[in-house]
Amino acid sequence: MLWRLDIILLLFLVATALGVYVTKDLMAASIIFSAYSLTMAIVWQQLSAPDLALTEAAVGAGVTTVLFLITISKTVRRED
Amino acid sequence: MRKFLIFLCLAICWVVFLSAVVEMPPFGDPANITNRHVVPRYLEEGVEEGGASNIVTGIILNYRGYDTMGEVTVIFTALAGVLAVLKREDVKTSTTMVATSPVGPSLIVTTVVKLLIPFIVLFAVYTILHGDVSPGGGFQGGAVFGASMIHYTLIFGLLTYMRKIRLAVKVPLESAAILSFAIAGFIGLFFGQKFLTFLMPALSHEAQYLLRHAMLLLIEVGIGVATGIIFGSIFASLEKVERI
Amino acid sequence: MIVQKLGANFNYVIATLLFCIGLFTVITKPNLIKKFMGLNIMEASVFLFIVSVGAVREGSAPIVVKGMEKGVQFVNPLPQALILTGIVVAVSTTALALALMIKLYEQCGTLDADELKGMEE
Amino acid sequence: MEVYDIRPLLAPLISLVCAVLIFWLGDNTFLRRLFSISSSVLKWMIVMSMFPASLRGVVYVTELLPFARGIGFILRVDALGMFFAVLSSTLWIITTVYAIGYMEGEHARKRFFAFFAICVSTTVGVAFAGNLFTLFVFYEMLTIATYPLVIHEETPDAMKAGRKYLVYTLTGGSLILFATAMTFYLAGTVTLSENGILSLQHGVNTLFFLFVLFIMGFGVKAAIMPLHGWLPSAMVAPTPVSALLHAVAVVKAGVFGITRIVYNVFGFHLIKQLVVHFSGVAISAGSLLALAAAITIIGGSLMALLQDDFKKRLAYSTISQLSYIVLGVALLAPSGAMGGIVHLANQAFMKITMFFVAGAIAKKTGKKYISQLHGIGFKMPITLATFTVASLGMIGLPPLAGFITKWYICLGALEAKQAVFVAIMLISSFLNAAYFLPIVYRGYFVKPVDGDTAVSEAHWTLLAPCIICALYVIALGLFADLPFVPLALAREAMTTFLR
Amino acid sequence: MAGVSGHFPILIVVVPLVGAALTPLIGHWRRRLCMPWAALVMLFTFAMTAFLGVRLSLHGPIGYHLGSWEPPFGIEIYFDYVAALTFVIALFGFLVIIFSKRYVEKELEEAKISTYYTLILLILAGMIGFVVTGDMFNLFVFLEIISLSGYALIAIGGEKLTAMAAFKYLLVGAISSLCVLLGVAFLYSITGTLNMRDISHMLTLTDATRVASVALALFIVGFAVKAAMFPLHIWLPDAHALAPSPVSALLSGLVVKTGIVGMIRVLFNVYRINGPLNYGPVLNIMAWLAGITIILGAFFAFFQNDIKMMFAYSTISNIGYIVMGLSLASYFGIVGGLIHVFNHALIKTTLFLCAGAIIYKTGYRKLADLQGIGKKMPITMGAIVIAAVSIVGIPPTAGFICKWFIILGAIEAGKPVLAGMLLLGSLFIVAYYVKIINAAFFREPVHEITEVDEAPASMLIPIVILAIGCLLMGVFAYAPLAFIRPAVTGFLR
Repeated sequence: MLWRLDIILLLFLVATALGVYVTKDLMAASIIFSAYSLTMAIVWQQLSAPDLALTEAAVGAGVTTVLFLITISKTVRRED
Repeated sequence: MRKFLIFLCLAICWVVFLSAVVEMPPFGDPANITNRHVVPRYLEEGVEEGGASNIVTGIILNYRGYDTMGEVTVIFTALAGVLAVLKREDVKTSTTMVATSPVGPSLIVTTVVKLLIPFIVLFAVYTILHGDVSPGGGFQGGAVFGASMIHYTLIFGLLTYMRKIRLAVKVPLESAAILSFAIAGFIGLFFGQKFLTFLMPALSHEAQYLLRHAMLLLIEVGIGVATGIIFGSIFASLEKVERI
Repeated sequence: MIVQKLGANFNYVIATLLFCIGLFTVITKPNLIKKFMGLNIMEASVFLFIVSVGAVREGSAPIVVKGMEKGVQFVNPLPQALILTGIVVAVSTTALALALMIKLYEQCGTLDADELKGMEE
Repeated sequence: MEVYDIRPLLAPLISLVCAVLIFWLGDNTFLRRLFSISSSVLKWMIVMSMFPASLRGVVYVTELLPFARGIGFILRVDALGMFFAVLSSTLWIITTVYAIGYMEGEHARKRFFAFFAICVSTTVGVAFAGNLFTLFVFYEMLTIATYPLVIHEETPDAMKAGRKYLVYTLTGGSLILFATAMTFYLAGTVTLSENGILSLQHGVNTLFFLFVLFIMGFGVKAAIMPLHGWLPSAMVAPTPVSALLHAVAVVKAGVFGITRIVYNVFGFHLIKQLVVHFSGVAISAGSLLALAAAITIIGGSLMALLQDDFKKRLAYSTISQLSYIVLGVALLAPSGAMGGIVHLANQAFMKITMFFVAGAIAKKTGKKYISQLHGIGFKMPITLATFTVASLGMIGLPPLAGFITKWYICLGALEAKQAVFVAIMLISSFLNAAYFLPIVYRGYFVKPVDGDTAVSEAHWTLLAPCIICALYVIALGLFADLPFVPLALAREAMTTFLR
Repeated sequence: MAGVSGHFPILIVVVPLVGAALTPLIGHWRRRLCMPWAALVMLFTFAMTAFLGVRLSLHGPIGYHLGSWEPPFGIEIYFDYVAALTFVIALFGFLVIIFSKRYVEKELEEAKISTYYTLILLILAGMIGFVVTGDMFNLFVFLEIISLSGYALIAIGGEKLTAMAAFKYLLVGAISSLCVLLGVAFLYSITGTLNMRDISHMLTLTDATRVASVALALFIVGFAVKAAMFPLHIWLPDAHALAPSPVSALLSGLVVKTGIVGMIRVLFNVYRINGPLNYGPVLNIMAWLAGITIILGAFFAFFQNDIKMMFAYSTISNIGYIVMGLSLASYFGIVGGLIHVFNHALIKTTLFLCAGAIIYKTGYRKLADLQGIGKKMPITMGAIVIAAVSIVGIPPTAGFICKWFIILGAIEAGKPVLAGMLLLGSLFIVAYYVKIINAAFFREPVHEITEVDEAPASMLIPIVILAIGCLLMGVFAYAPLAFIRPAVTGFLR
């Protein structure tokens, strides 16, 4: 049953990755990227890797996103 | 057109990858070579040899401690790199976006953050100290600790952050991870063992385990503190605005 | 047959697909920040790949709890240890890249690769 | 008989040390002259000290620094090497004296004399090289050391000539390197041996390819047509450079290399068997080389006829004369080879006299074109007399040096049953006369334009070398059969190679 | 294995690492002490590597098991003949640090000085760690240390285009690192281990050759980017030309070599040449690409008028030499490639340091502005001439030996056309070095560089040492061969 959930999560990963690609607003893209990271964390939790899930949630979704946001706020917000 | 060509190339790449994926050992099979060759030792002896119930922590700190030493060096390098590119914030010349923005942070936000931060730090300390028995460890805790500092800086501004954590404290703490690893490693040399050895046969049974526990703790705390401070410093460097 | 195999190794399929999507983003997007998001997607996909290598069906997290009976099937802890390092490397790279971007923006006033190329000449 | 000795190393080293000293202290004119002359004399003495033993068949060897299997730095003085070394070290003394006079008041003299010394050092190195590898090392060093001399004037013309020179010679050098590597791969060694190191078992086609590579490589410096393009343009260099390097050291290194390849790498017997069939036509390596040489002899002479620039005419004459040597070697007959080798020396003395004369005239009167030389014999009678001696030698008049060469080469052609080359030699003699004698005629028998016939010779440092070299030209012809002359050494070399 | 000397294999990595970690502290305390400190650390490291080199030549490779765990379980440091390169890294690192002193004082802001030395020590430590490690994942970690500090060092000067160059390098470099990591993942999935020698053993047991091939391709691509092989070289010219000169020297001389060492490790230590995988096609492709790299690099270099840009393109073509030698997979070819790893490091470090000295003194870097500089700075330009003659491959200098061996290797491998490409490339190389030498010595100055004189002693000493090295390495070519020959014999066993 759980493995079925995994497939949905994996497909969601692809969807968020494509979302990052198509979004023109960088602020929005970085939030979508954050969602990607969080989904990744859940996938890893599903794969019995709690250490990684914790790290990815803190670093991937947290710190990285904040760094992206601060950069965007200091530079440009629109892609084109 | 160019896009399409790249798309085609990458599609071919993916197909090549898939051709390898087809041949790879089936996903999740306990009989895979990855689960038979090296790992059984970690799983069977890990708690005893590695010194942590969380076998991942055991591997990180003990079996492959050298990798982790490289890892803390990488993040130290990242900090040095950021400082090389942007310089460190300075009380005299730097200010923050918060200070320059027309609307200050609202009372609600500042109050909530003030209340929240002690708990975040507490959680970070917990994560660092309990890395050997539960998920977490120096790096995870450090990241949380760093996040708390980032949070704080974001709301209260760089100047407050700089006033709270001074340069004379920050600089040594940033190097703490590498240094704690080096110290733990040299303890091994001192007892005539290889670098980063945690069990010293020269000592009595209890002393051995006690020493190992102390060394692991030293490293965990070192990593945690350094990671947190480094994240804070990187963020501060990125965020600072040169005052004109 | 092949489809069945791919289905069994679905994690790898997705990981490599994400790798390619990330690479596509890096190559085709002109905006440097976007390029770097693509790179982060790539990084995460490689991590997913490695964690999947270590996964074991119905395996439990590699934490030994007192009173646990012998013979429990753990997942492979080694890839997890590696990825922990990998994540740190990824965030370090990101931090440095963003610092460079800020510097670049201060100097050139744009983060568009095409415009920057024009400035170079 | 091989004898281990340090002298083969000492000889090239001396002028290298001299070069370093000049770089270091050469701003002082006196010291510069002192170093140049003393080292040239010292080097000559070292080389000559090995001469008698070499005549008896003794081979001195210095071996150092082997750095890989079968490859090392070996200096080995056999008769042929001795021949070339004696030649270049003797001429160096004369040229140094001449250069001191000629370069008076020129710029960058420190650089000039330092690189001059390096050139001679490497030439002696080429002469003494005991294996292809060492040969190549010195050969390339020679190329590089000559470059600053060629572009000494630093004018756009000189720079262009220098570029051309480098392109030609370094390309040639690359081919040699490739061929050397191939030789090493085939034979497992690159040490020159008296009867060659390759054998037919490597396959005729491969060997032929290798032969062509080598010839093309060395042919650049030997100025075999169509690889001669650099030589006339390199004449922009100061005259002593043209004289020593482009009539003696550099070009002779190429010719010397070809001789080495034919006799010491392939070996006399192998070359004779080296015949490939190309779409039904049998081409032998020897005849191919001889053909190229014949074309160059005639072509060079014809080109020389067209030149008005004195030095350019001499340059094309050099191109033609060099191929005498190549032809002699390529005939694969004992007398022919001997004639060729002797011509190494004969041509050197004759041509260097001519260059000295050209330089002296240019320095004294500023005249560089043959059409300006009306009545030069009235002003500079001795100078022109030496030139006359040299040109008569070139034409091959009997008691002079050139005759000896032509005699032996014709003999060789007959021995090899290729009488056509006798005809070539005769035609070439005729052409020689056609482009040298007008100069002599114009100098002696046409009154100068300005009517000024007062004698005013060049400075003695310029004149004395001319006279000495002219005397040599006569002596080499008159006393050709005595011991201690080039012919004896050439004979010694040939007897070992053809054994 | 008695006493401290038994621990040298790890100490050569840890000492510079700890040195780097302490540099900011020292810089915080007394800024002026950073440079002596860094020099001291490298000198110490250098002494240890020299000791290890001697041990290696006497007793053969040295293994060191970190944490006392035997190899497949823990990380192993394996100081083999290739690892003798650490000696070069430490020595050149030391020289570059000495050279940096005046350069940094003039070019960098006060606040960045300690950061500069920290990064230099980190990059050196990273390279040493990279070269000696015997573990695939550890290789990746050290690769990242090298790369990150490299990116930062390029941009440390803060001129307008440096950030752009650094970012370009970072983007390409990060992708290449990921390729390497993915390769490690593929390999791990079929071998279950990370230790190189163990992987090599396990590869003979597995039948998943397609996975192994894809992993090999990933490794090659990853390391080819680091080594700047055509067509993955785009990042190099800007990065190497715009970095501060001592950094360019390190990057061009040593850092690109990490890509080469990575290839050596993967090709010869992991996928053994006579292992189960027939990677002839891969090697063939690499050899031809290397040939193109040689010619194109030289060709583009000719059209530059910035001396550092020229040297940067020259690096590309020389990397072609090395890769060609390695991918010929014949005895002489690999010997030639390995010697060139060393000799090119020597030559290119010299060239970039000289360029640094000239830029330091005159402020000009365009060839047209530097006419007649040879008369003003004879020692520096003399060193450039020696290095140029050497890199062109004129005997008896260092560069010639490599050319000789690689050509020999090409003939041995039955691919003489490649040797022809190499020779053609080397002729192009001559063309642009002649351009430099002509401008420096045989033309009159155009600018008022009349009051320029020789560079300060702290710059000249490293330059002179390296230039003399260029000459000596040609004459005493057998010295590096003492390490290279057993290495190659080991590869081909």
